[in-house]
Amino acid sequence: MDLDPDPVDEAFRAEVRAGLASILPGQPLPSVNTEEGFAAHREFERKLADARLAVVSWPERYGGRDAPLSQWLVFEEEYYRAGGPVRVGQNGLFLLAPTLFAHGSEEQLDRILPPMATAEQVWAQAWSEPGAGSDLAAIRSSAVSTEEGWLLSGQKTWSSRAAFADRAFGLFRSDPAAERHRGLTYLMFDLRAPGVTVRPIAQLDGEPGFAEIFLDEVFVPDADVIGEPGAGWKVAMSTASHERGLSLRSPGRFMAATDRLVRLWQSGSDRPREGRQAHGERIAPEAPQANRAIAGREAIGDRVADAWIAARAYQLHTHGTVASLADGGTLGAESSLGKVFWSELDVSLCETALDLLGPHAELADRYWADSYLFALAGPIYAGTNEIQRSVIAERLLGLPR
Amino acid sequence: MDLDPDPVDEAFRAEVRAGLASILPGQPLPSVNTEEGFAAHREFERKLADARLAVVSWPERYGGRDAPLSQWLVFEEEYYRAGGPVRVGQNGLFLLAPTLFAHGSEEQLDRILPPMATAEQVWAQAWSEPGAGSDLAAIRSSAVSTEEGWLLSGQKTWSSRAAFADRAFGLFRSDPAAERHRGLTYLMFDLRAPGVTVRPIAQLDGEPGFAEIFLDEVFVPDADVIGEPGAGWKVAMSTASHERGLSLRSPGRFMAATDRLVRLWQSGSDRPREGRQAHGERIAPEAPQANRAIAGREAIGDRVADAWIAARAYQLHTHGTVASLADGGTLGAESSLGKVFWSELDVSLCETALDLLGPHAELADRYWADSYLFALAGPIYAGTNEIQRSVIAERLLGLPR
Amino acid sequence: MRFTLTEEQRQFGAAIHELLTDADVPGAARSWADGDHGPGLAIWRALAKAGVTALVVPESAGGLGASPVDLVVACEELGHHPVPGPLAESIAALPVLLADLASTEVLAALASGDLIGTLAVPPVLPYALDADAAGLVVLAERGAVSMSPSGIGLRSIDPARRLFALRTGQELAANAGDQVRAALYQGTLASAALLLGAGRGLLEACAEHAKTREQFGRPVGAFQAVKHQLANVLIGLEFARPLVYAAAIALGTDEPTAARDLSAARVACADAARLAARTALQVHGAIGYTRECDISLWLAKVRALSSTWGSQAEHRAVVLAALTEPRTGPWS
Amino acid sequence: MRFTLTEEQRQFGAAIHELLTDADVPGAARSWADGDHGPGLAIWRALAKAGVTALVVPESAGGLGASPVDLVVACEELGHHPVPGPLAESIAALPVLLADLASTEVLAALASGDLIGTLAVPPVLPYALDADAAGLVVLAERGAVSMSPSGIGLRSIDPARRLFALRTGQELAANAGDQVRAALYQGTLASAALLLGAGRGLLEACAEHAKTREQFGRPVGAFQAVKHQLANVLIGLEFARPLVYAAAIALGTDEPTAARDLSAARVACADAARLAARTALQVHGAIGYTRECDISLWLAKVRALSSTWGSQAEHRAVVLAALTEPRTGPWS
Repeated sequence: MDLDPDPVDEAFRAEVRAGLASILPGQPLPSVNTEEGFAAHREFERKLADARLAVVSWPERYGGRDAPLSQWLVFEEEYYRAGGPVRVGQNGLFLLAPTLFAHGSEEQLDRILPPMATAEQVWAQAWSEPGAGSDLAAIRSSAVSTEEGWLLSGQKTWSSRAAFADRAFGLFRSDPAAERHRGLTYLMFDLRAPGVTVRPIAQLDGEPGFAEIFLDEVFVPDADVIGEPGAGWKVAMSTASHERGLSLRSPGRFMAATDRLVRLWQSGSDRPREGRQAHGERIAPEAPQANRAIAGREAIGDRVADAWIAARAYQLHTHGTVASLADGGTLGAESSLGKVFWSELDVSLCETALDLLGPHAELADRYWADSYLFALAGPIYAGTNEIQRSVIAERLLGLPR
Repeated sequence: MDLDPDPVDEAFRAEVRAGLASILPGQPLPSVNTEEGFAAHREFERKLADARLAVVSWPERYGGRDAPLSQWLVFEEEYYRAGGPVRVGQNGLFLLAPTLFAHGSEEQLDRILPPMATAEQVWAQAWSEPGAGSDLAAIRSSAVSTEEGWLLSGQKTWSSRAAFADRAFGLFRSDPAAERHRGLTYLMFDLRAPGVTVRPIAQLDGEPGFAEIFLDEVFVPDADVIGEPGAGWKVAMSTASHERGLSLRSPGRFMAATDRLVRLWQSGSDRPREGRQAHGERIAPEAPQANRAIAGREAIGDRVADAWIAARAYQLHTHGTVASLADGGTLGAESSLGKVFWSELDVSLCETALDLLGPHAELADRYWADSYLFALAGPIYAGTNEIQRSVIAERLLGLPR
Repeated sequence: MRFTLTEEQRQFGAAIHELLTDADVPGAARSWADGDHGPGLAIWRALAKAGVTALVVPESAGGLGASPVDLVVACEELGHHPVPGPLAESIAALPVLLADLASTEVLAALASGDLIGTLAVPPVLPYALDADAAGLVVLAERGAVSMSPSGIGLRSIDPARRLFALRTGQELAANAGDQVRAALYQGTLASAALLLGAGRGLLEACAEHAKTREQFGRPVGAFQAVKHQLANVLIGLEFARPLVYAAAIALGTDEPTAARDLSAARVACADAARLAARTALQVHGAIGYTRECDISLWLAKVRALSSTWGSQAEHRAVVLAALTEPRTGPWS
Repeated sequence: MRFTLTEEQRQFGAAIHELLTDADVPGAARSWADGDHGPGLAIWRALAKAGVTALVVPESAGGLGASPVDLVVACEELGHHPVPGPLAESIAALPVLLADLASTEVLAALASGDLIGTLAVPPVLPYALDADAAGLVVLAERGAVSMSPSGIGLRSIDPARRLFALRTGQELAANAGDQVRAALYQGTLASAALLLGAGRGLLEACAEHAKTREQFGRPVGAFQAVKHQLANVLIGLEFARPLVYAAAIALGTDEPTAARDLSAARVACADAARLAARTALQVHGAIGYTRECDISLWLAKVRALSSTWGSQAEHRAVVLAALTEPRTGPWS
């Protein structure tokens, strides 16, 4: 049992660091939730793909490097350390792609992955419906089988990235007689197809980070069904585990944020240390004097320590998961542990930073205010933490349903 | 709206203070959960009754002073401030007596209250059963009606004080065909009657603070039924509200404990300030240097402040309740708010003190270690805090059952 | 001792509640966020008619000279609904600050609601709230009080708040440290009551949502996890409220414990409101994360307000200091 | 990097678990509390046979010279069951403290389990645990190490712990500050793993109770409030464990971050164990408040252990200091 960095991983780290340094924008990109910002993020993803850094863990033929999980974590650490922009393609990269690798056909992989890697096609997720949030099995949007394929109708909501994305994926009820988890089919569709109406929804920060999608007999060919028709729930659950677990929140994000929190605590500024330039962030770091006026800040020190301890625990836990997966283990209900842990850690470290900033905390468009609003969504999406806790109790502790 | 002390109440306070000073023992009494200690506490109660301080809010004819609620709070403040001993008669004084005032007959009041006030008769409660804890309505112990009275059979448990008390009260199923809340009768019985077996149970601190009571056709006359036979649930609930609310945990207790916590934080000792002698406590105060060695204690300051704020909030909230009761209000589900609040406050302030004491915290037979063990029971008894939260949500917020 | 509101005070609170229930406060708050102060100012006028803006202004200057308890009654409702604008500044802090420094006309205009004021007191209050909606913008710095030309507006995470860093302007007083501190105390009291009200608004919205929103075939409010979270919110609010009234009494009678009581009230109200906000988001789920949902009107406001008029750390430090070294206060 | 136990280490842990499952540890802990060390000492002998007491003793002195990771594997099980006696002292701290100070015979006796040791290191560790059951009682104070006559026993809130304040005795070394610190680190690591194991024992007892105890016509484990509380306990334990292993690795390879990692692990393990204890009591209800119930064996132990080998406040301060001023450690 050791924590010694693997020389090959470290060589990879150096390459990632150099690669990122050469392509990261000198200025923060405009918000991904504006048309201009979306385009800028898409353009950045293309550069990332050109540097073969977009999807390091994918097979080479789809634009990846066949990198092991450990190197994917290295990439993530470096990406957050350098302050890289939000990954505009994250729904595709971290939710749809793992599903395709598990359940997609060769033809689907070949057709869908390459333009996903380059962000030529950006994907939105279309899970929830007005009546199906935590209770995802209550889905009512329908997929009616026709001779040529399927006709999708109904309403999806809380679709992240849908305001500007190209395509979307989600579950539809293909057997109207079946109930709940049965009779659902996993389908992909074009957000610009006839019959699709997208209505952006303003998030807490005022930006259309997600949208409603209205579908009125939207045609989808059979080729865009993933897995067997009617088996959509099973297919989707493999994605859900990824969404909760490793892929959506790699430890690099929290180590970078905690590093910043420690600097804020220590010096009253969270500007990067000399020699490290924060790239691609939308937001200027806090002013050096910002927290100097906060009386009683000493008492916040414990929370800074706790944030670091939790981030480090999450990182180490992930190292353990990587080792277990390398030994042939699988990621099941355990991913619910991580989901609750990282989402609460995220909120708590942002709150600690805001408390350190005192009356400056409420200024919008700053790193911590933005991070806080973003973090608030964590305990809700990808299955609320209440749902996760029930999963943990029932599947890991064996408590009765 | 004001917080001005009432001159009459303050005159009463002076009298209480003087009265307590003259009767409080110079040395801590032995534990109430030993035979010797029980007797010593009973003896102290007699002195308290002689000074007409045992039951200040009761009518004079039963040994009280007809004091208003505000003066009862003054009494409690002074009692805890002076470090008075545990009230050995508390089950009778704070649970049974309010029930008798509400539902008892004149004959019962005359017969039961005077010896209760002098602790000539000490009462145990007999609510729970092995199968009926949180779910009190699952009571199975039976009361069978006979020509002369009732025969009680079954098993009660977690009966506080039962190891040494004289009598007990509780609910029994008098109608075997009725279910849950129906068909229960509120009865009093003699713990030394034929057919009663008491088995003391060792608490966490090793002392028999409660006991199991086995009943085998124990005879009880009709005169010892409170309220109507079969209406026991309704009768008991009025007591339950008292148990949760004001009477069992008056704010004086927490203000005194918080005062002590502040001294511990400030000086490393919680010895009483000059001029105040702690009477009747079993436990010596902590040594003056005890917390000096604890590095990082600064960070505990916030928790000390929070403890004081919470204790003060509880005190003020109680003043509000007193005013509302004086205006003809009643104490209903609101008492559940207080139950959760004081029980969590109690644990949290003890934990803060123990953390300040560092490696000395675990020494047994000290004020804070004892208080902590005692406080741990708070979130459990008188209806677990989970039960209380459900009551709050359903009755005060109107959420569906 | 009678620690309960008078019947008159209850009626005053109920009247404000009714007034604001009839007005479209959520709509006015959204317009305010979009830069249209019209509907919000109409609500301010209605509140002025009800006496809210005159509460703290001395009777000699056309005000009501009411007690801080009355201010708390009003502010809980203003937070409860939630009214946009520089409330703590205009109706609480400025009337105290300017009582001896400004002309009777200015005070009378504040009382009548014809004049809305705001202020900054760096470093405690580095920005003046909504200076673009105010006719009177005051800067108090190192004891000096001046009328300020309003500067550039900065966005807050609460879209209905705009923040302005001020420059010194026409001086009103050079050495007004005591008045500045008194103004900060009064504003802090108002902020505590506003937070308490916001927490109540959030809790009521949650209870309503939990009764009607169904998942897994039953109202979400039937789930124990939701019940217990909302019960904790109610407990937080119910035990914070008496602290605010006690602080108001202490401030009104100039008790030596006033600073301690005020900080205790602010800590408890802000904690209770924060818990209400976190819980509201969790109980609502994704819908709560949108501007369309009314709870968004409170969510960011709670975060913003709970770090102004002193931070939680600052107020806890005041309580601790007062307990161990009596007779110290914040900003003294 | 391979951050996972070897198959050998897993088997070692499983073997100890099996050994302790077959032994009546709860009975031995109760006897220990009653002053009868017999059954507990029998378990210690069985553990010695399995190699537990020899882990930290150098090979040159008849020990196994095992890595701190192995120590963690063992201690998690010792806490899990929960074995009485001066575990962190005798199997972790003393072998490190005495490696250069004591004779090979003494070390070999510690390794074989023939000798049980305990120590006090005021002010961090003011009392020697269970000196009445130990053949070797050591006092380390201001760098000086001496064999001590054991003093008067004091009761702990954990009835299976007896505490002894020591007096200086026959001196072993006058200037052994480095060894004392190293011993404290090793003992702290063991205490973290013991706490982790205790948390696991509590959680398992809770899950078992929640599946079988019925109230309101169903198992209490079917209630969401119980489920969610126990889920939080599992989360706390699962994310504390990797911190302990990381600390063990850092200590074993003498990393400059060892002090930080150790304190981080102790903070997380003690917090997780405390949460487990509080939750266990709540889930069990009144039965959990009795000596008869096995959870009582862990409840007070968690409270006691989490304030020895450094308090939570102390360890958090170490982490914070290490993050802001690298290269500082506790007790340096």
